[in-house]
Amino acid sequence: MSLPNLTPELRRQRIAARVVHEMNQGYYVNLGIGIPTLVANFIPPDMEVVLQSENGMLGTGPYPELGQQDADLINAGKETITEIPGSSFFSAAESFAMIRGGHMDLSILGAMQVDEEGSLANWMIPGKLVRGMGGAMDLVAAAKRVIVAMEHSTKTGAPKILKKCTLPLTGYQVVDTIVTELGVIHVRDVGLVLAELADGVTFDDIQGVTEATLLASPGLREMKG
Amino acid sequence: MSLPNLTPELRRQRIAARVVHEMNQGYYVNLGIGIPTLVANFIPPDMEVVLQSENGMLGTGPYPELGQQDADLINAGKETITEIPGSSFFSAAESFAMIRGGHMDLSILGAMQVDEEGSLANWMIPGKLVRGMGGAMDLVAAAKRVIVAMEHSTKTGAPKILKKCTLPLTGYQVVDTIVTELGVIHVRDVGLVLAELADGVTFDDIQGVTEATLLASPGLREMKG
Amino acid sequence: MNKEIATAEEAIADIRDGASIMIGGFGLCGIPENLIAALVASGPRKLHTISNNMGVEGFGIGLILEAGMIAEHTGSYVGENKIMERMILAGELKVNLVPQGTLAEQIRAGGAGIPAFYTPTGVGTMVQEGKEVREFDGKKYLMERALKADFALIKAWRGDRAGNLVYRKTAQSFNPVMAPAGQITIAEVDELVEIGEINPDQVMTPGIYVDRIFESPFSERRIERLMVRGGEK
Amino acid sequence: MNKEIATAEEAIADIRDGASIMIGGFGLCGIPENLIAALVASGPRKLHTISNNMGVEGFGIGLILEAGMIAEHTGSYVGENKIMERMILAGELKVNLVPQGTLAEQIRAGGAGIPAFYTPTGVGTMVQEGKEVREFDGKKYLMERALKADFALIKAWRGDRAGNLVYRKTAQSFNPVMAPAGQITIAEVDELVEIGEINPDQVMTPGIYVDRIFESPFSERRIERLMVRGGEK
Repeated sequence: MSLPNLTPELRRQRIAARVVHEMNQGYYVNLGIGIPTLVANFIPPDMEVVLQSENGMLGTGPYPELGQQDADLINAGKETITEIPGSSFFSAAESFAMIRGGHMDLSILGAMQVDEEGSLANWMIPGKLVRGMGGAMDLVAAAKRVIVAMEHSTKTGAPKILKKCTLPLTGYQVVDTIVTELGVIHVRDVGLVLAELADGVTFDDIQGVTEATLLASPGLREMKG
Repeated sequence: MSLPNLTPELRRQRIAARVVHEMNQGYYVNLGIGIPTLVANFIPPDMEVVLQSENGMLGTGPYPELGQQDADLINAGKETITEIPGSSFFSAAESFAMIRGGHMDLSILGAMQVDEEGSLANWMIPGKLVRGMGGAMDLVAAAKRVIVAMEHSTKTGAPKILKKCTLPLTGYQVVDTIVTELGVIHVRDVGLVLAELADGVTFDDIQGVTEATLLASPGLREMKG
Repeated sequence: MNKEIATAEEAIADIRDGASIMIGGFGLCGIPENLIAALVASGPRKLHTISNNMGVEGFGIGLILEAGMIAEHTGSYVGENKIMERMILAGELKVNLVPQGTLAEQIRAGGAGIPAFYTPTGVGTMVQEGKEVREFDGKKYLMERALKADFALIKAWRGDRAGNLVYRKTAQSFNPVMAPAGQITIAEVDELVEIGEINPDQVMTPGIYVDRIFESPFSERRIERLMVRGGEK
Repeated sequence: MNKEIATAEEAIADIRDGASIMIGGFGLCGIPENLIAALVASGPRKLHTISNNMGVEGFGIGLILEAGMIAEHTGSYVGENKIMERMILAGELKVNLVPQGTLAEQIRAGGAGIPAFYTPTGVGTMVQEGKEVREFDGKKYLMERALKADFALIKAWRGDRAGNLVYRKTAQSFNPVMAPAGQITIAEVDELVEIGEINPDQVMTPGIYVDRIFESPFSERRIERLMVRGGEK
């Protein structure tokens, strides 16, 4: 089950569009690399959300017009960006003081694996891939709320929401909510609670591609987007 | 013995003038309140020494001309001062990161008592006076070199250089050198070594007003000024 | 993002008895005069204040002390406030005297998510009492805990409605250190400007740390020791 | 106070085999390009480098790695450098991977005289291995040690001959953090100005932290990912 009618790009867009509903006016938010970066495109113009970039900026703006790029102005994904009115720049120490000090309302990250306890893994596959944790471990350790935004299954169709992560962890018991193209899942003391299901997806569909046991929320409803 | 031919003001001037010889071109120096503050007046114009003020400034300048004072520009003694070319301002956290990080070449403080082990006391007299330690404890804990600049005896003629401080300490075994109007004393493993004697003062004179035992340096000479 | 609040009175209205309050500045320099005045007028009691100094008799943070509103104080210097010294000696005020660098670092740690750190400052002194002493590379250090507060009252030179702040000269001191350590941080500024008027490279306190901001109607900016060339005035 | 040195070559001439070296910047942004080039030309070996990233193949700090000069590296991200990833997987490079915030705080602590501190980052992960875990107020933290280096190579936008530095936009990153942590700190700047030309309120790294400074003859300022409205170029 992976909504075969959706291209990978549309899947990613759908996830990003859904994540925006977790934001509120006045939030300070850190967006990780990958799908989380797409979230910025879906923030409604009347919602003031300040985006932090862990390399030392609050108030990141959109990509520049061609020719307006500035090598001294990049985001944590090393992409050229712009400043907006109210932006500020600061050092790496200050940036992570801000993150670790619990000042971010929301941290949105991608993941290779998430598990029933809210642990996630996204920085290495032993013997195969070493990406480094970058700022991810700090972001999940201290944000007021941590959302994982990721495709529900791997490219080969294997589940990414597991009973227990098998890869080296980025954070232990830190995730609050998981948003995929198939649904929205909250990590609770009782386990993983399915709160929303994408249009056309049944509980059995999503459980079928999820290794961890899902509990249907009494208020289970259709996924916002 | 307290050089009765000197007024207290001249005594203080003499101490300050002597301390300057402990400075070198390019030094970053913190001057405490009291006699240390006077030291700035004796720095020769061709010697570049940058003075730090613990409230958040490097490169403190002289007192302003009357009418040029700025309430936002004071030193650690709450006195109006000026900036000079090359000055910089920073927060209290940065100021003490600088001090505690061992970046100051020299810290010069006044003291109520100093002892044989190089401990000093300058912030309270139990039941009688509570000044607070302010930045003094940080300054003595981490400067590359700590000099106590003080009058040799109390106003009532009691010794201030003791076998063991009786007042609550500002720092334990932290002082390198003691400069008074009578002489210059280095704190060494063997004890207090008298390196210089003021003109007209004998070893017995200075030992007579010093509770701690002084050892005459083999190179004992007349005090510079 | 508009954090502007109309008056100092409104800004401090929810400070209640027993609150912990950090107050910025050094001596009388860089203190939030209007917030102090409003707090004294509002009159919450049993406060725990955290500030480097306690001002002087009749001005600055000293006004809060004189109004009998303080149950406990954490700071590094008593020096210029004779009333405070008298109260300490008489045992009428619970005071935690802390080295200034330790105080600054404790507050910085509080805002930065660091619960504790080690410092060489105070080893072998009264400050060591009750604290863990630990050796690193053969040298002794004390473990010190972070400090946070319910409110941080700070003063800046310029600020915008998003809470971005710029300080001026030595009026900086503890203000940027305390901004991140207050559960609610209130800034009074000499000049409140539009968002975008402050160069992003010159922001000293990013707006994320500031919850309420207003332009000071008035600052006396009293000078504690007017020294001029030729001596004290 | 004149800390000016004529060339990058002269500035790094005393970096010998086995030295520990911090290098500022983030990705290819804010890196000391001329110092890196001079270091590669000079060719000391068995270096311990400390930097957030390792640049990319053929540019930035990666050039030092490719020249076979690094014995050990401490950093937080491998991502864009495939050569480094291959060397790590093959066990050819000793790498200490550290969370970015921990790395920044360790370096800040190194310059600030803090030998160790506690952080919530990495609890329950591989990062915890071999470290003290301690509870404060019911929450677990790891103890992390400070980092210092023999040399810190940094890049600023403007600087004066006294070593005062100003950074520009996100080219700030690790540069001001590393300046105080180097036994010898060397700054390359786009523009070297006279003492007094930098507003004292706008100094980001006070000169006390800088030992040598020179004006970059050239900076390529390569962009790693040119994103523009409408997509990647």
